[in-house]
Amino acid sequence: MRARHASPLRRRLAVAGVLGLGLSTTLAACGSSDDDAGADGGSLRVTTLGLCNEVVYWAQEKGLFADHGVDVELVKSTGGAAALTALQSGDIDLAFANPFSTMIAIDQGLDLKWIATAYETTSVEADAANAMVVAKDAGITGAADLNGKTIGVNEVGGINQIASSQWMKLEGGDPSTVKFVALPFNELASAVASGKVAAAQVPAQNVDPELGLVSLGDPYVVAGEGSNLVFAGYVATGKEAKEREKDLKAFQDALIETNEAFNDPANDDERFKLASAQCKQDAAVLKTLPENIYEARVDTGALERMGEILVGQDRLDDPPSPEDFVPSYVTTK
Amino acid sequence: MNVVVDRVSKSYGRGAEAREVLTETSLTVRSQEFVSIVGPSGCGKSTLLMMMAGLLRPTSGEIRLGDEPVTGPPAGLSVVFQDYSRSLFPWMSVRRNLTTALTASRLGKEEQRSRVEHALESVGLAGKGEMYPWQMSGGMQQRVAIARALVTEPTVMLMDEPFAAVDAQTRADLEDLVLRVRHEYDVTVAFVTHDIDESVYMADRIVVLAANPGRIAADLTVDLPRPRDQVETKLDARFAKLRSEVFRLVMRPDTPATT
Amino acid sequence: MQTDHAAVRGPDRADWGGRAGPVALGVTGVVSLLLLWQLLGSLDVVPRSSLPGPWSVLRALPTILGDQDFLAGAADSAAATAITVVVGSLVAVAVGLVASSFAFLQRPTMVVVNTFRSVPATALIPIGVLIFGLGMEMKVSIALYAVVWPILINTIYGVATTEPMRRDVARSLRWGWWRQQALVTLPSALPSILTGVRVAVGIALVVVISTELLGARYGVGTVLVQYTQASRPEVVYAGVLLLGTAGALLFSALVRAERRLVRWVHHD
Amino acid sequence: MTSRTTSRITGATMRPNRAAIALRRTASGVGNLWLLALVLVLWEIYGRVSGSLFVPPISRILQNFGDVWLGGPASHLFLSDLFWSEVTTSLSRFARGWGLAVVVGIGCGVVLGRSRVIAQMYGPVVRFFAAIPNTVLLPIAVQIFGVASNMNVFLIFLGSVWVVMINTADGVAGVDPMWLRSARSLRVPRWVLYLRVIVPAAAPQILAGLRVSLGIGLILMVISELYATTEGLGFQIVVAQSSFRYLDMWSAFVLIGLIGIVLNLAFGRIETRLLRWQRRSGLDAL
Repeated sequence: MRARHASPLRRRLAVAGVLGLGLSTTLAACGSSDDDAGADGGSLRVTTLGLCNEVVYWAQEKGLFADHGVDVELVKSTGGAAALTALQSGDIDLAFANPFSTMIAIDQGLDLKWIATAYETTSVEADAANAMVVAKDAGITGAADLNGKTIGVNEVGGINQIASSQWMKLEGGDPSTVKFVALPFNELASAVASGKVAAAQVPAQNVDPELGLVSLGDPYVVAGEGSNLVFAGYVATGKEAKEREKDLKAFQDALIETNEAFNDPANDDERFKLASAQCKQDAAVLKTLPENIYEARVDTGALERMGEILVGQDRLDDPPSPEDFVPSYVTTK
Repeated sequence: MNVVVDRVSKSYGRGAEAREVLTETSLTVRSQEFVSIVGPSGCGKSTLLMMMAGLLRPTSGEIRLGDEPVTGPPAGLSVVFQDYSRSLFPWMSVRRNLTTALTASRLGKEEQRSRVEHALESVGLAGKGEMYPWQMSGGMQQRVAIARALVTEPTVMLMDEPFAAVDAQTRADLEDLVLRVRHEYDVTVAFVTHDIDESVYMADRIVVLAANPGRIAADLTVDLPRPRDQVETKLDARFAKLRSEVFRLVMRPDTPATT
Repeated sequence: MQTDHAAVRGPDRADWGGRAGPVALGVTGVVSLLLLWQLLGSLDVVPRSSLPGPWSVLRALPTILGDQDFLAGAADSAAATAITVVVGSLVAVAVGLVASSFAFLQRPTMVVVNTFRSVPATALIPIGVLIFGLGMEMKVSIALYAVVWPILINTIYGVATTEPMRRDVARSLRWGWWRQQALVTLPSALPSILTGVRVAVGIALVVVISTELLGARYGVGTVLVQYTQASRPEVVYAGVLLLGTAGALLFSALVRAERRLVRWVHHD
Repeated sequence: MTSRTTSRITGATMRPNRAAIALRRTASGVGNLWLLALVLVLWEIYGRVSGSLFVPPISRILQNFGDVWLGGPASHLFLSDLFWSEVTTSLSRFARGWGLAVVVGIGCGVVLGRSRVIAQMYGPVVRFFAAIPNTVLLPIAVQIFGVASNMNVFLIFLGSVWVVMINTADGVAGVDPMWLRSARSLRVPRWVLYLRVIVPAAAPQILAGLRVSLGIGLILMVISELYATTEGLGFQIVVAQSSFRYLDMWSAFVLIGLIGIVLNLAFGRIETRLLRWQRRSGLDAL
């Protein structure tokens, strides 16, 4: 155990020692080469989900982060919860996550700050990017018909389950009678089609009439009650948010600039080509997919409303106030 | 029932690498007879016995039990192997070991039970049926092996160096035990051993094999009186003479007889 | 008789799978399985979207083999597995030797081992991510947790079955602890330890890939998750096919290496 | 080593007072716990000193464990309703999946171990499947079995069957040929040969495989409940994770650990009983 690294490593060694009977000695061998970039300067390590439409790829590719004076390193992660968890280890600096999970984590005692938004959901059904799908011939026409049934979502307790519950509640169903079951995104539609689950919350492009599926509507449109909701964004620990104000601000500014480019149809071809390389999907297919709203500025009002939703579902006692978890230097709407 | 070994050869391997262990050997073990088979190591005596048991196929020639050619383990014939720790089934109780030998015989439960009890009694293990082999000494285990061979009431019993792994005292006890049960069960015995005293003491006839390749070197009749006795028999002058004759045949088969 | 035994006994252990043997038979086995797979698809037991047919999967092999991310990921996963096995073996064997050579440590160690090994390593992934983040460290530490126990148990087992007479010989030669470990205990326990290591290689591979499926930053699993998200199951299964084949080859290689290393055991 | 001699004596000659034996066993059992206690104390100290939210001291975990999993009425053995609903669900899935794996694994393993041709045909295939992480088969399982217990049972089965099969095949191929020869000379019927000779003779290795597969089965019991299910221990862990309740998560680990210990102990008892014919020195405790 000869490693004389910065404190996080030593902390890890101690934990490992407790966990696994001298496992600790080993960590000196496989020790960390990449994690001590730490607090002051260095590159900003940001997680991505490898989704097709993540704006950070464009910003990175076009050098927008560099233009704003921040060095960004993109790190893949397989889920938002994993990313929030990884923040705690100091292995990454910014987690790509959703506001519901972030607020619940804050409620459990994690010190997290919302640095930038990535997407918002629409309030107009015509632009819906999400859908609650059911089988056409199942005789389900509204939320009330789903009482007592099983609904598929991509993650238990995740943003989609919370939005779906809210949708049911507002549409006259009773979400407490529903069982939510987690299935990988790409399995959800076929699970509905084959009757494994009664309904599922899926991206709108998965509403495939050939499979005999119909949409009951976008839960986010309903849950937003006439306004946009924040769908995903970038989260840092409180400590980082304080110590790296300049970098984080620059990160958000770069995203804001990226979104201007994204919202310009002239860039579509280039942007889909880039996305296709990122997410291993066909560019032609990508063009046809409905998209969420690109927005990097933080809508504190929406965050407040989302906190209320969580309280209404008994997931929180007190919603965190946006003043507390959105740092003052962050650009808001 | 006679066991007839008719011009049997056995070789291992094929083609250029073939090695002949036994060549053109003929031998008849007559009904009720006790035949010892001795010879130097590598003379194929165990191979011969395994072929008589139907566990090995001769390369050429034929083995018959009565009039029936032996192609697999025949009914009415049982084998006592050298290494009891590897031939008894240690996961079965003594009783289970014996009843397993009876599964092929389709006897009623009651008949099986009395056969097992009888066999155990004959080898001096009455009441030990619930023990496991690993709880017993080597001598006791070999008794179990003998009981297992007897329980099927065979007409022929083949024994392959059965006492090689036990101490001298136990060995003497077991030798007398075999001589006794042989009469009790009216069984024909072929007995492979590398112990010359033992071969003489036990047998009515001794077949001496020579090695490279294995073949019959001599066939001697033992004219010692029965019942035999560990002390008396071995003091007999005829015992000493036979013993040295066999010794000479085994150790120096090419020198002529001294007398 | 003696020679006969050797002929029957010699090659047995693990022989049923260890030898490449007549390749034709192996191919027949694989082909019969492919036919079953095709049949499963044609009978519509499983929809194509979840289990594509064998042909489309085989056709997807070039795609995945040509994917730089996959190759880099494979290197990363292999490195994590290798580090895990090497480090895990060293630690577990050392701990095992110490724990089993002092009577007062033997049973208490087994209590600890049995307590901790009951907690499935993959369930600890979130804890691993909390402490170590998403990188190599996390993968290796989780896999180490899974791998240490079997090697440790096999080491202790191997030491416990050391022929006591050999130890008496060492004692009568007045050898010190180190020499006794190196010349008597370790060689006696080696067959058992190697079995443990072989088991560990398999576990390490599976756990490393599981960490990638459930969180880690790079690796084969991460790439498979991406293809899953892109709804390209045939590519995913092509990847799985490669993984399984690699695992099977690794297993065979280990069996062979093991047999070579402990050849002396059969002559005991 | 001592246990060998005692069992030998008890079996053969005398039967000492059972209560005395039980007492001595308990005493030595407690005596063997000190290292575990030491590890837990170190954990406690670490948890307190670091004040980490993610690695709480063991005392707080145990307290939470009591709150979540215990506290039921005496008629429920003081276990909470949550315990009875979740643990029985998970364990019944485990029992079905693992039980099936044992039967199929031993059956196929015996065939592989006895037939060289079949072994050469399917040996590579078996090793292929043994090397695949089962989590990737989850989508297929969901498509076949739906969002129901059978899906979990299937995954547990698929995860644990290969080890059983490989070990059985190894064990059967390595059965001492003297036993087989002995059985042949007794002219035992085929079923006796397999059920009473080959399988028991290979039992040490089969049981070793079962022990490993028990661990794998437990892992899959948890992993298979991370997705596509609405109840069970794994599901509870997912819920705790997604709502960042680390204490709940840790106490679920404690529960899984305890289940593992109990199952391993029970298995150990059965194993010693089945293998008492095999004289191994000093291994009873392992």
